[in-house]
Amino acid sequence: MIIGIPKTTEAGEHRVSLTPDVVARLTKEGHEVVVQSGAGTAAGFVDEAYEGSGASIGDAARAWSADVVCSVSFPSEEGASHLKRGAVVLGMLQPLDEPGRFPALASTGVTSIAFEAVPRTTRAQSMDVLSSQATVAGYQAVLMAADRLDKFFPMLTTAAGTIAPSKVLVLGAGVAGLMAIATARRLGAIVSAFDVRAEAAEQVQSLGARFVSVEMEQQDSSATGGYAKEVAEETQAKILAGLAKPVAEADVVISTAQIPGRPAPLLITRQMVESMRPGAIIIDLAAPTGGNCELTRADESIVHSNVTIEGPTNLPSMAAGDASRMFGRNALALMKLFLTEEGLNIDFDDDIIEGSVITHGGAVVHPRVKALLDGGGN
Amino acid sequence: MIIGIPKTTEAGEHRVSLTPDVVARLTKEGHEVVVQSGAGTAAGFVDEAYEGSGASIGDAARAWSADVVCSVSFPSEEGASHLKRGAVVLGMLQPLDEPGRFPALASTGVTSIAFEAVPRTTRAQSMDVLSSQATVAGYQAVLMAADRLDKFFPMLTTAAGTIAPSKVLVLGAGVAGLMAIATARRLGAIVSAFDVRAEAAEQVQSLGARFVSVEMEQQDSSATGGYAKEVAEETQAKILAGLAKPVAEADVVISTAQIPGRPAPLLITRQMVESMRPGAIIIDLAAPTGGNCELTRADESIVHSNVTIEGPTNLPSMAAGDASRMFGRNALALMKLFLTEEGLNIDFDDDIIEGSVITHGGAVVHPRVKALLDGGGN
Amino acid sequence: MELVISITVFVLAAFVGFEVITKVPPTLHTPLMSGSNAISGVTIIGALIVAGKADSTLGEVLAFVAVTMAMINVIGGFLVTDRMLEMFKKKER
Amino acid sequence: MELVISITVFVLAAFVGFEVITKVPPTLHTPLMSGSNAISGVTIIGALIVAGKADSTLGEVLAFVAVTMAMINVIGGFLVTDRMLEMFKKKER
Amino acid sequence: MSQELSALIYLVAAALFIFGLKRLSSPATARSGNQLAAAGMAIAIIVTLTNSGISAWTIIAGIIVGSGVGAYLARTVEMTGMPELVAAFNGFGGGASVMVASAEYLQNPDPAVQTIVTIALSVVIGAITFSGSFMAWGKLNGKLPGQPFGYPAQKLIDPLIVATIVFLGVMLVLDVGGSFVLWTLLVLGLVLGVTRVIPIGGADMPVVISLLNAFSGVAASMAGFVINENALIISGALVGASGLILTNIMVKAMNRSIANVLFAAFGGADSTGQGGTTSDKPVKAASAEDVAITMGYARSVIVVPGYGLAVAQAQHVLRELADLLEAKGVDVRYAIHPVAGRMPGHMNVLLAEADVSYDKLFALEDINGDFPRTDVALIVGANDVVNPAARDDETSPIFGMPILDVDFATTSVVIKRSLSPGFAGIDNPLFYNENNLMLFGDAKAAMQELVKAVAEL
Amino acid sequence: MSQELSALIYLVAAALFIFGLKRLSSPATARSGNQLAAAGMAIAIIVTLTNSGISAWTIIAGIIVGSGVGAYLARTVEMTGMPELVAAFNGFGGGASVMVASAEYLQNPDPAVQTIVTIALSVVIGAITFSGSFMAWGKLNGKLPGQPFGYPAQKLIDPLIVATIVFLGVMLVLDVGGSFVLWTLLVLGLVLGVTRVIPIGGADMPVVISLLNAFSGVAASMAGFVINENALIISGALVGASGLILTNIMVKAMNRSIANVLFAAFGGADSTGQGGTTSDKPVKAASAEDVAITMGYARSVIVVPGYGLAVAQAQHVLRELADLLEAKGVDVRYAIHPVAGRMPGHMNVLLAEADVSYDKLFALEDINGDFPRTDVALIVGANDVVNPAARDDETSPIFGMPILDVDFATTSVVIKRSLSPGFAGIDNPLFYNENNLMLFGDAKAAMQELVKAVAEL
Ligand SMILES: NC(=O)c1ccc[n+]([C@@H]2O[C@H](COP(=O)([O-])OP(=O)(O)OC[C@H]3O[C@@H](n4cnc5c(N)ncnc54)[C@H](OP(=O)(O)O)[C@@H]3O)[C@@H](O)[C@H]2O)c1
Ligand SMILES: NC(=O)c1ccc[n+]([C@@H]2O[C@H](COP(=O)([O-])OP(=O)(O)OC[C@H]3O[C@@H](n4cnc5c(N)ncnc54)[C@H](OP(=O)(O)O)[C@@H]3O)[C@@H](O)[C@H]2O)c1
Ligand SMILES: NC(=O)c1ccc[n+]([C@@H]2O[C@H](COP(=O)([O-])OP(=O)(O)OC[C@H]3O[C@@H](n4cnc5c(N)ncnc54)[C@H](O)[C@@H]3O)[C@@H](O)[C@H]2O)c1
Ligand SMILES: NC(=O)c1ccc[n+]([C@@H]2O[C@H](COP(=O)([O-])OP(=O)(O)OC[C@H]3O[C@@H](n4cnc5c(N)ncnc54)[C@H](O)[C@@H]3O)[C@@H](O)[C@H]2O)c1
Repeated sequence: MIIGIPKTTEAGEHRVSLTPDVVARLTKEGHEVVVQSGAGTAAGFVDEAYEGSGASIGDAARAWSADVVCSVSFPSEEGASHLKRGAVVLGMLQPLDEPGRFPALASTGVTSIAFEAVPRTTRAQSMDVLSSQATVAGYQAVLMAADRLDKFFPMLTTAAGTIAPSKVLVLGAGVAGLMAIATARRLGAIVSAFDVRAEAAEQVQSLGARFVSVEMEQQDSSATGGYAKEVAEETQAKILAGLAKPVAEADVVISTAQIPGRPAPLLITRQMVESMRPGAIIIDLAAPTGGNCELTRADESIVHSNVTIEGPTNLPSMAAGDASRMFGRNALALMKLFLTEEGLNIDFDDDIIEGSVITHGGAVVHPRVKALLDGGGN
Repeated sequence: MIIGIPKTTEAGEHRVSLTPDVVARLTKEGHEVVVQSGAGTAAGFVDEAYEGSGASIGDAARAWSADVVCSVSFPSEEGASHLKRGAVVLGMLQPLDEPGRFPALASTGVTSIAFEAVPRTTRAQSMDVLSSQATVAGYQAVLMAADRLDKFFPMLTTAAGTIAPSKVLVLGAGVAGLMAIATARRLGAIVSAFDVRAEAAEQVQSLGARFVSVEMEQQDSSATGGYAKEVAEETQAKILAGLAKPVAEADVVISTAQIPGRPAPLLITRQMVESMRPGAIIIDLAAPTGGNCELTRADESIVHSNVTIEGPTNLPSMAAGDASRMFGRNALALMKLFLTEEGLNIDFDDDIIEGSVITHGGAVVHPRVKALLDGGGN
Repeated sequence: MELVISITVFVLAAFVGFEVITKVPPTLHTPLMSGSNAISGVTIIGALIVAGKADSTLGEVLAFVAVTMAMINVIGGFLVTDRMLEMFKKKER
Repeated sequence: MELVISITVFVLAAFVGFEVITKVPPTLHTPLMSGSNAISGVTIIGALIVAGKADSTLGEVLAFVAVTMAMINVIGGFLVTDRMLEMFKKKER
Repeated sequence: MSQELSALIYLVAAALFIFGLKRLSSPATARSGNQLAAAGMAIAIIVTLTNSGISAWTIIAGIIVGSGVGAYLARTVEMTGMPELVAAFNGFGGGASVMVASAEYLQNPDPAVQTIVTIALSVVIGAITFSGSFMAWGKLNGKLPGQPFGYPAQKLIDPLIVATIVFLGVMLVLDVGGSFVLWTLLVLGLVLGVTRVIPIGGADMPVVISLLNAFSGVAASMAGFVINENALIISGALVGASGLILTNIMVKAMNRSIANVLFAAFGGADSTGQGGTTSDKPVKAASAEDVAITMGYARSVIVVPGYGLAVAQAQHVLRELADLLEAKGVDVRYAIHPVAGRMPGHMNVLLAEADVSYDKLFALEDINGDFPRTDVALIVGANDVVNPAARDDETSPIFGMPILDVDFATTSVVIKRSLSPGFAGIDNPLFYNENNLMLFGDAKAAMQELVKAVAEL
Repeated sequence: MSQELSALIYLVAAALFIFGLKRLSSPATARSGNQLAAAGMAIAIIVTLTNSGISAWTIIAGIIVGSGVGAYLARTVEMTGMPELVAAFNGFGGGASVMVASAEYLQNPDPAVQTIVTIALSVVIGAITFSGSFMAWGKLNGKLPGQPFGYPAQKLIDPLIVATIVFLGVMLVLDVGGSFVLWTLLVLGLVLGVTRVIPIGGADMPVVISLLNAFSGVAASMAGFVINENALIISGALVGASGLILTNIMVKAMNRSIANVLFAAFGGADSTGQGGTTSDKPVKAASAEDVAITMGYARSVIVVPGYGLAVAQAQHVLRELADLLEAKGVDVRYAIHPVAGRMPGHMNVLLAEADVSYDKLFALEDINGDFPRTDVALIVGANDVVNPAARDDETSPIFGMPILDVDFATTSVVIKRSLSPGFAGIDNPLFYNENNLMLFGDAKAAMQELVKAVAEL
């Protein structure tokens, strides 16, 4: 089989879908890998490295017209035009956020697989791109905050006085949130965190941080694959009331709360921002889905009453090297499900394939995306 | 006495010389403090905060014409024009790097005190601005590197493979270097460090890092107040040879090696940069005195053979809040030496005063600066 | 007086017994029990003495049974303890 | 035989002595020494017995001295030990 | 040989017993302790033979038969059969005391009061030891039912027997009733041994044997009183006292009391161990001391940390434990499963906090092959990541997830609070493995105990 | 009272001695142990008086005088004079043994060989104890020179005396020479006590007293042999054996051997303690056990970390120690000096690594006032930052630097490897304070020992 690695054209995207170490495994198994020239350079993987792993370097057309195209994000218009009927395209295709792009993709006759739709089962953990990229995002968010903050994270007792440690508040203790907690703790900050899911408290404490408890109904997420649900209005009010004090006291807030396919919950109001000290920072990782802060604007840095609100939408790209390495490993694990010696074997009996294929045989097959397209909502 | 806090006009300088907590102590002791409007805003201290500490807000002229003017850096031209004869000006005046500015200052008849010239004795530790600001710089340098690096600092074993920890090399284990070591270790990097002073090895190891030993003559710095001396040519060659491998293997190099009043020693050649992996980063804190890397340019970010070389000259300003807090404490300790109830008491019998006063009574009095002005060199 | 002296000896020996076993790890419980069981086979001495002066057939039979039983206890006890303890040899490094 | 029994008793008592003092923290060295010194004043019993049967003047003098010395040892020993140990009372919380 | 000399030599033998017992209580010296005691016994026997002469056929025959049987049994028994054999040996010891006292009585049917009392004590205690030990033997080898049980009349019978024994004892002291009383005492002792031991469960037999062992020591001591032989008095008292202490230690290690062991069948107290079991299959619950010995004498230990380590915040204690083991020459490594914990890299963060060197951390693929060559796998608060079902059971919901093959190690030890499942919510067959020990408890508390226990090895 | 009964009561007294000694070896029970032993003694004395009657004036007078003197001395002595008083008491005990044996001999001037041997042993050992103890008393209270010294003939005299004693002993056994031999032995014993003790340095006197205490026990035991009284034999043997063990423990705690203590004056071995002293002033070097007790029984401890903690990388062990102390109910806080270590915030970094909570860290200005109310200040590898010269000595180069006032705590304990100075290169008067203990050693190793010792409290 021929596997193509196209170069991402999106602005600010430095990642590459497969790294040379993964390519080496594929070529060893007899597959042919075509890398679009320069595809990995921004992530620190030069063309020579790919050649060293047995890949050939080609142009965009060659990479996009492979049997299996492994992309970071949704195929560009140019890329899509090269796609071969019957080929497989995989990547972070944002099926729930941007379902409208899929009918066109379906018409090219490719089987498209979205990493976001991979079910979060135990077996699928090694293919869980959302987790791996959220890991990077949580880490990067803390570094961004620490770098930009006007004070130290750790406590320091020096001849020039004692510097108090910074207070970091993490909202949403999913993968990114937990990683943010761990990183901020490493740097010596006093960390507390909040989440709506019942099991989050123990997990937060398992990282040595304090859980902010808000008197409300905790969610049991075991039925929803670990994801949170939108909360009732009454609960929302309780949350906002409960967070008012912790937010006001925080030097840094890192918010990561998200609900798949829905706008991010509002956790920080304008008023709460204004209650913060001059120089405080909010890093809103939920910016892509609207942000947890009322003032967040995606990919912008807002200063409101001396508080900075960052809305980065692609933090993993800031650590493109390791982010790509993890992405590549995930992609390899997923490709193994359908890449055989003889050819492609898309087996819809496999719950991972069934859950993650969006278009197949010329049609949109994913029920939830179909429902969205039919205007049925979630 | 009236103490003035002027606003710094230099580009990229966010610090303020005295913070509200220090001002409160001065006003409590009966001094009058005049703050130039907006002087602390960039560091997170708004005018209202100063007023809350008993200071009055005024314009530049009022601040500069105080009895004691506490400035962050050398007086601007405008500032100098307001200076009162017989007043005291203190700040980071760079007496050895820029001696040429002092004759003009002397002619205004002020007593100027340079923090850089405060002798590094035990008693003077609380006035040691170099140390406090180097502490901030070392911390900030690591955050800058971690934020910009394309990979994680810590090791992570995840479902998407095991991420190797980053290797950080610190050159020069003075105050900034030690802080950089500590911060990088906190983030989970594998840290090694090098210095020419004999006692540095133990200090590096006391932070849990590895000391890079180069076969050479170690310096005993006890005679030079803790500072290093320039090394002989032969030793220099040995150092470069010894550092070749550690530099080539590093993901991040943070260089801090400096020699007071002399250009920074060369520790990283162009060739060494080229031996590094694509994506590696060098943060050269010695940029103000020429840099430890051959390619460093002050306040610029250079990319050479996929390696980024940063030459920040004012990292403390990036954590302006805490940097100012520490600066202010240092300044307060120093001012206490000559601020009395009755007035100013510049006592040249005090070794700290003797060492740090550059101009007094209309003349340049500091012997080393005088020597430099007379063209006598160091 | 003889009895009092015997009691004195008994009490002192009991003190020694109490003091000697202070903190045994559970894994040694069985071997220690087995070993001290073998020591309690010291009745063999009594059996031998009694056997030496037995004068009736009944006495002889009793003596024979006593010697046999005590000897089983002694020999078997020490040997089986040794076998148990063989397993404790520190694994070679 | 009497001697042998005495030796037996001596040996057993010595074993008890060895076993009883296993690990004393240094701070207790002095009080422990002082306390066991008081116990060694048990010679008082011997002194009293001898005094009871003394029949010559010399014997009486010796007995008197023996009782006095032993009594100093006993009374003084226990009291001074007690005073030392008073200092060990755990400070109240 | 003069009486004095032989008495002195007996004293030496007794001293050897003391030294032997001392050494028996530490793993490093236990074997030599047993040998010392055996040497003491040999000396005592030789002295006795020298004095009384190998005159009687009874002596020669008894020695030959006894040694032969004893040696044969000891040599041929299976490892698993050892406890029951010890019970049997103990029974023989008790029997011998009965015989010695009886024989002495036969030779001197009208002794002084104090002698008859000691004879009676020797006979009764010896008889209880004899029958009780053989009951224990039967329970352990399955010839008698192993479960604890009570029978209706039991509450009455034992007290009745004891009362009768006391009454007969008083008769002896008052010098009423002749040999009949003694023989009745013998029979009552035998009966009491049976009725007292038979209701106790098989799992508690080790404690019973230990207690009967103390009895047999006392019986030997009484025999010593009878024939006025200090060697017997000393050794018997030694065994009696140390046996009592040992029983107490054993009972404490089970978190019980002696009374609870002896009379548990009445109250129906549960004797199957701690832990809220979710399954009926048996698990081996170990004590911290057991685990400490297992690890302390191992060459290599692989630690598998899991989410429970994080919950307990036990990373610092873990590191302490590893340091201790390494100081003892044990090779300690950490196996990090890719999804251990609740976030990617959770274990790395945790172990970095405890400053565990990166060289000691191994990813799954790098260490999995080493488990078969590893003495102990210590699983701390992990569950799913060591669940063999993921490897072996195609029907398991987690089938296909790579796991750490801890079950291939010589011994696996799991520290967790209960048998309840982990994140995936499924049962873990590892816990029921033959070579797996469960150390129940909060990871931090349990490892603090481990640290203590290892330090004391 | 029948002989049997009184013998049994003596046995009870002996048992009380045993329990007393046991309890004396742990701080928590020591006082009650002493009281138990005293009760045992009271019982023994009463029994004796009941039996022999308070017939003779000697008994009444002796008891009154002895009790009065003993009680007076014990009540009035200064704390610091206690060791010498113990020495004197011990001497009296030895003297009493001499008297008892002598009196017995006078009453029965031609005893059996074995009796004369025990009499001789009692006399010689008692005499050595007597004179030796009073030498020790003199050394301790300064009436005799305290330094260790040797005199030229010493190497000859002691062996000569010992040889003579042995020779005279053989004469006694062979039954040649009469009372003259015994009195000569008495004198020789007295002389040997003097010549043997006088060259030993005052610092080693506690060990000497302990050894002489063991001697006095043996002397009492021999007196028991002489008058054939088991109570004396048992108690004497008890004291003899435990005294010997105690001596050994003391000597080991000083890292010496008994021989080294007894004969150090010959070799000129240094007996002033470990550590490369840079000054001739005396410091108090403590053992880990001492420090453990001091801290374990404290209410509050303030830890002052310094550069040495970082060099030794002992932060994790420090945290362990603090955890242990807190578990014992001790309040533990950390005082962070602004310039401790070698970089700003060095101690924060270190303690954060060991995960010490920020709430427990206090800056100089916040905690300095608390030292006078603190039981123990534990200074780990710090030096300059606790140098009182910076506060008190205007001529000091570091005068004016704020320091942590650890010298105001009830006790300060400094852990470092030697008395060598810190960064500033100047001597630290703290080390020579009356209430300061030095625990010499690498901070990590020393604290590991501390952890062990505290755990065992
Ligand atoms: N790493 C990730 O990124 C990630 C993310 C999400 C989910 N997961 C899932 O999480 C699981 C991780 O496996 P794991 O083996 O680390 O954890 P696990 O299977 O969840 O088991 C953890 C065990 O720790 C025990 N425990 C909890 N608190 C304890 C305490 N204080 N002291 C002692 N034991 C305690 C619990 O048993 P007791 O209650 O009996 O004590 C529990 O069985 C996997 O199923 C993985 O798929 C991982
Ligand atoms: N914090 C800063 O920013 C900074 C910067 C530069 C200089 N300084 C200066 O450094 C000093 C700091 O004071 P300090 O009290 O922390 O340190 P210090 O005065 O330098 O004393 C440290 C002590 O630690 C002991 N030590 C070294 N290694 C040890 C080990 N492995 N185990 C046990 N003890 C060990 C040394 O004594 P032994 O050799 O006897 O063991 C030494 O006396 C001050 O004088 C300060 O002015 C501070
Ligand atoms: N099967 C697996 O092994 C597996 C793999 C990866 C993640 N997961 C689990 O899935 C869960 C979700 O992870 P994610 O990071 O992808 O989630 P996410 O990115 O969808 O959301 C981030 C977090 O925001 C929280 N959140 C949502 N609404 C909130 C509100 N109103 N207030 C506060 N917090 C709110 C969520 O609970 C979640 O923890 C995690 O708990 C993780 O453990 C499981
Ligand atoms: N008296 C005090 O208490 C006090 C206060 C502050 C600092 N100090 C000491 O002063 C020393 C200097 O501190 P600094 O940070 O101001 O120094 P600095 O900024 O002048 O130099 C930074 C480091 O670079 C090193 N260096 C110089 N030439 C080098 C070369 N060729 N190769 C490698 N390294 C080289 C120096 O040794 C120094 O450690 C430190 O060791 C510090 O401990 C003492």
